[in-house]
Amino acid sequence: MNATKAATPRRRMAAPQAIFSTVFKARESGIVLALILLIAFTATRNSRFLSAQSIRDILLGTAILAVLAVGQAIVMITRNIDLSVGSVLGLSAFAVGSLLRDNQGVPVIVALLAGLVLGGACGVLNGVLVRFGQVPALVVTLGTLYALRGVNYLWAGGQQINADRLPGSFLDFGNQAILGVPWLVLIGLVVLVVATIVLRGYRAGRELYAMGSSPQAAELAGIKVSRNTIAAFLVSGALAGLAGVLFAARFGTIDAAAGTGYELNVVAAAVVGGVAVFGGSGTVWGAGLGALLLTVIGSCLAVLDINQFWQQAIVGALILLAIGADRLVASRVARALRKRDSHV
Amino acid sequence: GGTTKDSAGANSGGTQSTATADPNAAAKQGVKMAFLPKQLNNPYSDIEVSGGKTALAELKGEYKLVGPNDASASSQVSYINTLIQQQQDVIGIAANDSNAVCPSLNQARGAGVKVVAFDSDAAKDCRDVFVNQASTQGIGDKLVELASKLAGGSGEVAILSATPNATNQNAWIEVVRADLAKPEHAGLKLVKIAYGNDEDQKSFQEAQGLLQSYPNLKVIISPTTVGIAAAARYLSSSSYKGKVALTGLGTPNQLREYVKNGTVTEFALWKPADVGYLAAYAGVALASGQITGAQGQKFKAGRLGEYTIGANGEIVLGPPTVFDSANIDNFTF
Amino acid sequence: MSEAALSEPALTRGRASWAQRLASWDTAVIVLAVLALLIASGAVHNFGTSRNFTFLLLDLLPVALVALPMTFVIVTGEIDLSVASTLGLTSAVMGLLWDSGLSIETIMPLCVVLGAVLGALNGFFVTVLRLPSLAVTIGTMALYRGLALVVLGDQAVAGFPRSYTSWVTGTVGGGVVPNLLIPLVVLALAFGLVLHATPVGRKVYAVGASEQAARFAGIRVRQLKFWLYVVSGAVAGLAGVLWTLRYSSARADNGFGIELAVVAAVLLGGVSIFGGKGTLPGVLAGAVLLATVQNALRLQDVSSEALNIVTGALLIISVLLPNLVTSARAAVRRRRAMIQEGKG
Amino acid sequence: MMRQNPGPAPLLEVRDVSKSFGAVAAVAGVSFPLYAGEAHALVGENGAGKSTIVKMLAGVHRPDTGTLVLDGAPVDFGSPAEARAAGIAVIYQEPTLFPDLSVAENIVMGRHPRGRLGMIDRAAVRAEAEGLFSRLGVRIDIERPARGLSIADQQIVEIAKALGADARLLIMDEPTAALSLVEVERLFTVAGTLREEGAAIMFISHRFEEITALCQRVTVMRDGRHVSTDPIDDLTVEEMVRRMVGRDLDALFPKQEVEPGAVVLEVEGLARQGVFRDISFSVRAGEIVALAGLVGSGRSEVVQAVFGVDERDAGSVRLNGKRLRAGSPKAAMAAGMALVPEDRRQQGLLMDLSIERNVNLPRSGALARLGFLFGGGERREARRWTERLRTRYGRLTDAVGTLSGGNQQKVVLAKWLATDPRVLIVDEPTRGIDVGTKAEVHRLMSALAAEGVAVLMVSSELPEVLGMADRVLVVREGRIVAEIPRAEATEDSVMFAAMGQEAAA
Ligand SMILES: Nc1ncnc2c1ncn2[C@@H]1O[C@H](COP(=O)(O)OP(=O)(O)OP(=O)(O)O)[C@@H](O)[C@H]1O
Ligand SMILES: Nc1ncnc2c1ncn2[C@@H]1O[C@H](COP(=O)(O)OP(=O)(O)OP(=O)(O)O)[C@@H](O)[C@H]1O
Ligand SMILES: [Mg+2]
Ligand SMILES: [Mg+2]
Repeated sequence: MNATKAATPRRRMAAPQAIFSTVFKARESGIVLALILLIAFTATRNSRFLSAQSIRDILLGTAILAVLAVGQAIVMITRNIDLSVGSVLGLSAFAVGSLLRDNQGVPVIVALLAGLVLGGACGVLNGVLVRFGQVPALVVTLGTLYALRGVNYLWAGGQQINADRLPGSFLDFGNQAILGVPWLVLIGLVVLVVATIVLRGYRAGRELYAMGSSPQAAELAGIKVSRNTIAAFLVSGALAGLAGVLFAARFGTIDAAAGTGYELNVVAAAVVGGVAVFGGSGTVWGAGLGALLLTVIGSCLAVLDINQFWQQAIVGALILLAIGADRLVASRVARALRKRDSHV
Repeated sequence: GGTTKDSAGANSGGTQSTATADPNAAAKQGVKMAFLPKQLNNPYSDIEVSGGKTALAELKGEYKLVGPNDASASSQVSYINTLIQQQQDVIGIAANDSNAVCPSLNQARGAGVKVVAFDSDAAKDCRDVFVNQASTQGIGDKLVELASKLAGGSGEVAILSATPNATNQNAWIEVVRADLAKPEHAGLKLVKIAYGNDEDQKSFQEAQGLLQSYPNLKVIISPTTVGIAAAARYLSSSSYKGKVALTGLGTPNQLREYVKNGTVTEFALWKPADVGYLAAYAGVALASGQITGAQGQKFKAGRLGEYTIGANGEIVLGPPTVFDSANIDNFTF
Repeated sequence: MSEAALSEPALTRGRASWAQRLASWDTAVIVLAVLALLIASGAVHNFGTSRNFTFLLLDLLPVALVALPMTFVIVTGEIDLSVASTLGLTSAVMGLLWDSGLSIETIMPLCVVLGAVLGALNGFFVTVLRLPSLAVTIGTMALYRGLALVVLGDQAVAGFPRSYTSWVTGTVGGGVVPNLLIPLVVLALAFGLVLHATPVGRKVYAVGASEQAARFAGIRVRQLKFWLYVVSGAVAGLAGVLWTLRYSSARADNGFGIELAVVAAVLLGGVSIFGGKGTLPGVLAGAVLLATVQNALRLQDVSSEALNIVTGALLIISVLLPNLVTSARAAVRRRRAMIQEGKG
Repeated sequence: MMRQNPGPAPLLEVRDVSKSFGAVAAVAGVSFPLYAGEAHALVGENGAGKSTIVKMLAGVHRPDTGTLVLDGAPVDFGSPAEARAAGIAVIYQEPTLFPDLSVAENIVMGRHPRGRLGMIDRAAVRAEAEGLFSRLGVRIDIERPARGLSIADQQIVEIAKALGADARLLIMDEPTAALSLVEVERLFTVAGTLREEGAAIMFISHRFEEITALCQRVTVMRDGRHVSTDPIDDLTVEEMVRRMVGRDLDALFPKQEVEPGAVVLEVEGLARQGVFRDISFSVRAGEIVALAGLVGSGRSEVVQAVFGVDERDAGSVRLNGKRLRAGSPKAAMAAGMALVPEDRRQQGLLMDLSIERNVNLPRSGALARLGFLFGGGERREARRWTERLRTRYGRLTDAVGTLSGGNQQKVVLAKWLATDPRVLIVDEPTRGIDVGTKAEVHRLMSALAAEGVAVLMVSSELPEVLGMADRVLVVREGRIVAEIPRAEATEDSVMFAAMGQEAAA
């Protein structure tokens, strides 16, 4: 009887799904806007910026960062973080590099798999330490950041694998395109799409969000937190390994320092892309966009012939600008929501 | 305090260059010399110090290699301190910052350790001698000469350097600037100096940037081995190959492929190994009291022959070698 | 108390029996640090000398100094990755001002103020615009480092007054104790008292434990955080001044990358990255432990790559260990209970 | 019917289980059966060990000793997942939602209905959530994220979650603490049907009328030990209470008559976009004023705005005639106002910090000597207040999170009473508190009133409202719709106002 009445007050908070979907559109729209403005501005200053060559260069650059950012996003969604990606990338790049140098015959696909496996192993190590050692992810991955880099130095020492030592097929893979789409970009897109589908459409994906949103509740809900955590780190590691192979293919020169300091770009890409640092929300698309934005910023500065010394400062300012805009959009939508609540 | 138990040279008060040298003193054996390059695992400096190793083997000295993985002055200082504690006889250092390393280097000399700067100098009041791969002027002139040849006397030129703070590169670039200002190079226009921070990837992207921003670019000069290799690789894979020329300082091994495929026609470099080799001989000469670093003093440097210390305790290795498709296969470093 | 399993919080968080105090993270680190010092002095040739002690402290100083306010920031659940760049920018500006002929006595306070201003900018983004501090400070890390390059470009300013540079590297009355130990000790005491024995300290922990609950208890959360960032910046500025004087060289790239070392020390010291837990003595012990191990290993001619590995491993193990101990104790207790039950 | 002679073997049997945390023996040698088709009540004071039993049945804790027997076979749940798989659904005492996920997703988490390619079938998810809510007769926007739901709405989502699992054993740990009559009625109807369908139900509450209304069998616990298990009809409420508390209890609502003094708190035209508007009232010294109303009517927001934790769009708050700065709890506290919030986990306590720290938080400034907090001052204060509220804990350095629900609530009360306020605002002050303590709290409140404190109480428990309040302000849809003096306040008059005219028709 009066139950329905009991509910009446609550009707005012009923927010039609429409609003929320717009929220999610809005989440990324901030970055997209920034991106468009930046490109437009640069293009007007230097038409060559939109030349096929330059676009190709940007996309190739983005592909590697995006692959890393996707992995990072997945880990961050579970309220963890993976700072070791830079070192994993370096390790995998060198491993695959020396593999190919020593046996020229190895097909590209094998190289890719090797990278995935090696990276995955590192990821599992992180995951196990985080989950079963109950060591905060930041500590673990900061540790493996140092340790894996050290391993890489020990192994690689001063040697540098130069392009002339790598099989041509592999280097072609780094630069050539299929149906106009460079291989690297293609791989980046595949990773992005698959990750999106899994995170949005599959139980495993949703459970990751749940874990990040409330670890305790996740345990109580009977979610296999251990399995998922380790899986998340595995994916992040594997993708970092994959990125290592792409790195090797693209740059052709690999030494022990490859990928040093990448972790911060990757985290920045994910965060700029709207992935919540403390878990539970964010999309890999956002992370991908973040990666694109950072890369574009980089090459814009090079193209715009900005004073070398100003470049880094501008990068920082633009990052702040991007997250600022993102937050602005979000809060505006939230306010709209509350108003919406009031007059039903 | 650091006792100097087994550095006899030092006992004769030879720590300051004011002390008198004895050119005929016998070269001491068992001299402990440690090399502290800008950064470990950098292919170039590895070759350099390898020369030092050979030399110390010839001189029956003890060779040691230490160093940070990042090319920063502060981490070099930590290593200098460590070497002081370990009571080395000689430190061979390629300074990341000529001033920042000074206080500790002087502490070392106070403890009777000889200091040989090589490759990149430390402030002259805190080292005994500096082994210079080639006179700054010489390198600058050589770079301009190559560039002007490739540009056919006129056109836009850009420089792809190492880090903005790199002592050497900046010195050379100054010379290049000065030369270009001269009337005979009026046709050449320096449009941009980009910095690849001696990171392969950054250099790669900077090369991209240069080619996009300067349609009429004729020549890229990259006075750093990392930069020239990255630029060569980008050129050879891009549509600019053959249109834009590339020269600078690089090792034959890095560039062999690109010389052969025509991306690069000419580039220069001294023999890095010889830098370390000479530094080692200078170090032992110091430790043995044959020299003190004063101008005009002479000492023998094994297969390189005799060297004379120039102004400010500078020892110049000699003019750089120019490599091209003709001679490149005679060199493997 | 150490980080606890999500599933049964109480097990580790509950009571502080003696055995468990030992198992507690920060105590463990303090013990480890002392052991490390003793072992090194005994086993490592040339470690025990007074001069080496000075070297050790000089290397330790910047990290320890910056770690003090960083502890506060992290305890409130935020983070400040921009400290190293703040240090760099202050150093650069110091050089500029020195070139412009100002007296060192006016420059030094100015630099500290500059640091505070840079910190305030972080605070503004985090507390007023409510952006995630990780993202913000990644941004300002790039921004400040960039500005440092803008200010000083490729030069390095040297020639600071001998009286100061030699004081910074000197020791009290030519003895063992470096002059720089004095400011460090004073600040450490001050920060320690504030964090552990004043209302402000209580508030800091409260904010870290639950921002909302803190608000309900009348704590001005955002104001508190803002000022913490200001202090963090100011101390980083001071560190910049000391750094410049120690190396008697002002450069744009001074202190590059020490933010990781600082964060490592803080986490190693037992501060929870999620806020609300950790002690200052633990943090200092963490810094000492790292510095000692590195100094000792260098004296042992352990290559810098191996140093990386050790640092990383140390970071993980020192956190892993207490956790293992606690869970082991829990298991024992359970078994004991059963046995008793069996009897009774 | 079936409860006279339940199924031959119990569906699940708790056999002599014990569980201790450090020195605290939370549960010691407890045994009782749970029969299919029967609702079983578990009663006991705060800290008696009820939730601990629940957590063992749910696989959160492993019993130190003893066994759980399911369908005659002993089971050992290593994780909540295993308990779930065995058909046990739990409504925990404290809501455990995923703030970032939509309400619908919260409900199906861990068992999403799946369509082709094993992908989640969104339509099915929505349908399930809608279905459950209509069964419970509530309307919560299922696409809305769980963050920001009022504690009551959270509790409802929890219930829907558990019902959705259609379990053989449904465990409810104080599900009604946050709810008001209407929801409770609905919940009981649904629970009743489940029981008829043969599910076993375990129900925990501190409200006896609910227990007698829903359950057929009751187990009494005291200090972690099992006292008795009987059919509900063999036991009077008085007897139950005596067994719980171990002594007789006096009147539950011992309201002292106080002559109200001058007006202390004056609220005028308070409004907040979308939540409440033109709220005006005043509270005199020595007076207890209740804000009554349906759940979600906006009472908590009102008091939160008065205290200043929420911003307000319009209106003024005066304390002793002095206007309080908007949005500043600090100012309110300085003026002598205290707010015991409704959500102790999120708003009231720092779960990971010690009891001592929590109790002293609002006053750390006052406790400091020369700005420092040395010596046992904090310890002494904390002990004084926790003892005064008969809080059950191991030691003051324990994390508050380890206390039982009720004892946590006592710590929140202690924390604010310690500030000795001139205006005390309490939001659901006795939620989850056992009879004994409830009486204690009520005695405290009226004692405070007698000392001249102005008390403003938000409560969803009608008996409490009627028993304690000098005046009842009824809130509906964010507006004060009626002011009823003590004399005229009755269940009907208050409910009538809270529901609005339609209820009459
Ligand atoms: N995780 C834990 N760590 C330490 N002690 C605990 C823990 N959980 C419960 N306790 C203690 O066990 C005892 C029983 O707690 P429990 O939550 O079962 O009581 P309860 O009957 O549910 O009380 P309430 O009616 O207030 O919910 C309490 O003294 C509590 O402090
Ligand atoms: N933080 C919040 N964000 C959005 N809506 C909220 C928030 N808190 C509460 N609400 C909604 O506002 C309305 C008022 O909530 P409130 O808690 O004040 O109700 P109440 O009258 O206090 O009932 P109870 O206190 O018993 O839950 C409810 O519909 C609730 O769902
Ligand atoms: Mg309970
Ligand atoms: Mg409420």
